[in-house]
Amino acid sequence: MIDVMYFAWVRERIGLPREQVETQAATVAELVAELRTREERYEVAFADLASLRVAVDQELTDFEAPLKGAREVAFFPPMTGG
Amino acid sequence: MIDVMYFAWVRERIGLPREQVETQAATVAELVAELRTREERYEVAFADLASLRVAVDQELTDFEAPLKGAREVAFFPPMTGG
Amino acid sequence: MDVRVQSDAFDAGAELNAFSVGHSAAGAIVSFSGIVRDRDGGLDRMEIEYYPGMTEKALQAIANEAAARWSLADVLVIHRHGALRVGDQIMMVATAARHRGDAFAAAEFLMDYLKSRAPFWKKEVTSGGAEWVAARTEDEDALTRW
Amino acid sequence: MDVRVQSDAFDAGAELNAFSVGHSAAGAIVSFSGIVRDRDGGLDRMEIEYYPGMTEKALQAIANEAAARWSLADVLVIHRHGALRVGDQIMMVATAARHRGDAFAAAEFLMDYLKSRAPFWKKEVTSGGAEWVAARTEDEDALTRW
Repeated sequence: MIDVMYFAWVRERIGLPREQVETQAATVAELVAELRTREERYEVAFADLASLRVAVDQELTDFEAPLKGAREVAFFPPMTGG
Repeated sequence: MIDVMYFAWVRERIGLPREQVETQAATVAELVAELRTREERYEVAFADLASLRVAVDQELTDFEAPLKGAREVAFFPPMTGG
Repeated sequence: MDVRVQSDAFDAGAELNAFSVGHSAAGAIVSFSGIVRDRDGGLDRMEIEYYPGMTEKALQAIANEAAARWSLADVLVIHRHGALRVGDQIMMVATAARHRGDAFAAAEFLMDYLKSRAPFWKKEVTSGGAEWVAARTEDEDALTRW
Repeated sequence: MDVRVQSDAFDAGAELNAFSVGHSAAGAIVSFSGIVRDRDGGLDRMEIEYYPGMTEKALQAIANEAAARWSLADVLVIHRHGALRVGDQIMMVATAARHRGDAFAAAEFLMDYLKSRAPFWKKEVTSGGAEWVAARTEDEDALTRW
């Protein structure tokens, strides 16, 4: 069981800010592949991975990052702070 | 007749902030040469021209600057503002 | 070192003065403040989303990195989230150092990293609709100089 | 554009806020403030001499040059003269721009030129005597980057 969080337009496209996901995915990329098969809104949100960023347990990482032991995965567009 | 002004340690060495000088000097360097012959305090103040800066009519310039038409010449050490 | 993420407004001048007090050993204080910019008169409000937990950690890490790279007496980072109006302060950073070069470089570094590495997302709401602000290539490129 | 040479103290925070108001089209505000630094606890006061007339003109020329080189909405320069104590504000500059890069570069440029080209001379008075602050080679060298 892993907490999956969505921010900004990823959150809007998927329609919720966070959910618990039962998964055996070994990497973020595998988790994304699973989510994309769920419903069209996931397919739309994850259509272009180059426009997405990912954090595992609140650390910025990439889609090849392993999920072993991870409690929280977050997907969001590039940051626009400042 | 030209107003000659001194700032910071140049003022302290010469002992006054400004004076009127009757001169036919064509350049700042000629004026300095005249002043140095006056008294020892001028000789001391103008001993090392590399450590001095000069402004003619409130514009930073160099010792070769002409004095024709100038009303005000100022001598001072390198600036230390900020 | 003081890092704050808040929805409340803040007074940049008062923050600058509070930050400057007690830094008589430092001498050089640089501040950057960001204000919500009008979009040709059409902006109703800006909404800033963040990632509670990660955002604070990311800002602290950026501040720590600045303190490791330059000789700094102190660092201040304040960033707001929530709904902001034109003219509102979005955020500010301030750095105190003995030499102005360190204070300037660290403030620019903080801003560059904060722009592209701190989890904040801006949405601009106009009468015509709402749009997420796109990340700028220049902002990402700015990181390569450090 | 506001350039002031004064013996009176000023409130850097209040100046920053007053400067920021009305720059909602600019968005990015950078400030630098200089504070009298303690010299290992020995500084009694700092005395700043200036050249009335030339100093104001030099600061204005430096501000004009910054406005010509970068896209700025506004520039503020305040520099004090006379006797100052440890912890007193000596001076400040502030720049407002649409892009932070312009605001930062212009503020650094203003500081570099103000350090070495504006007619101010600092004297440090300690219990051991008084000494004119020597110009630093680094400050002169800093000008070559512009």
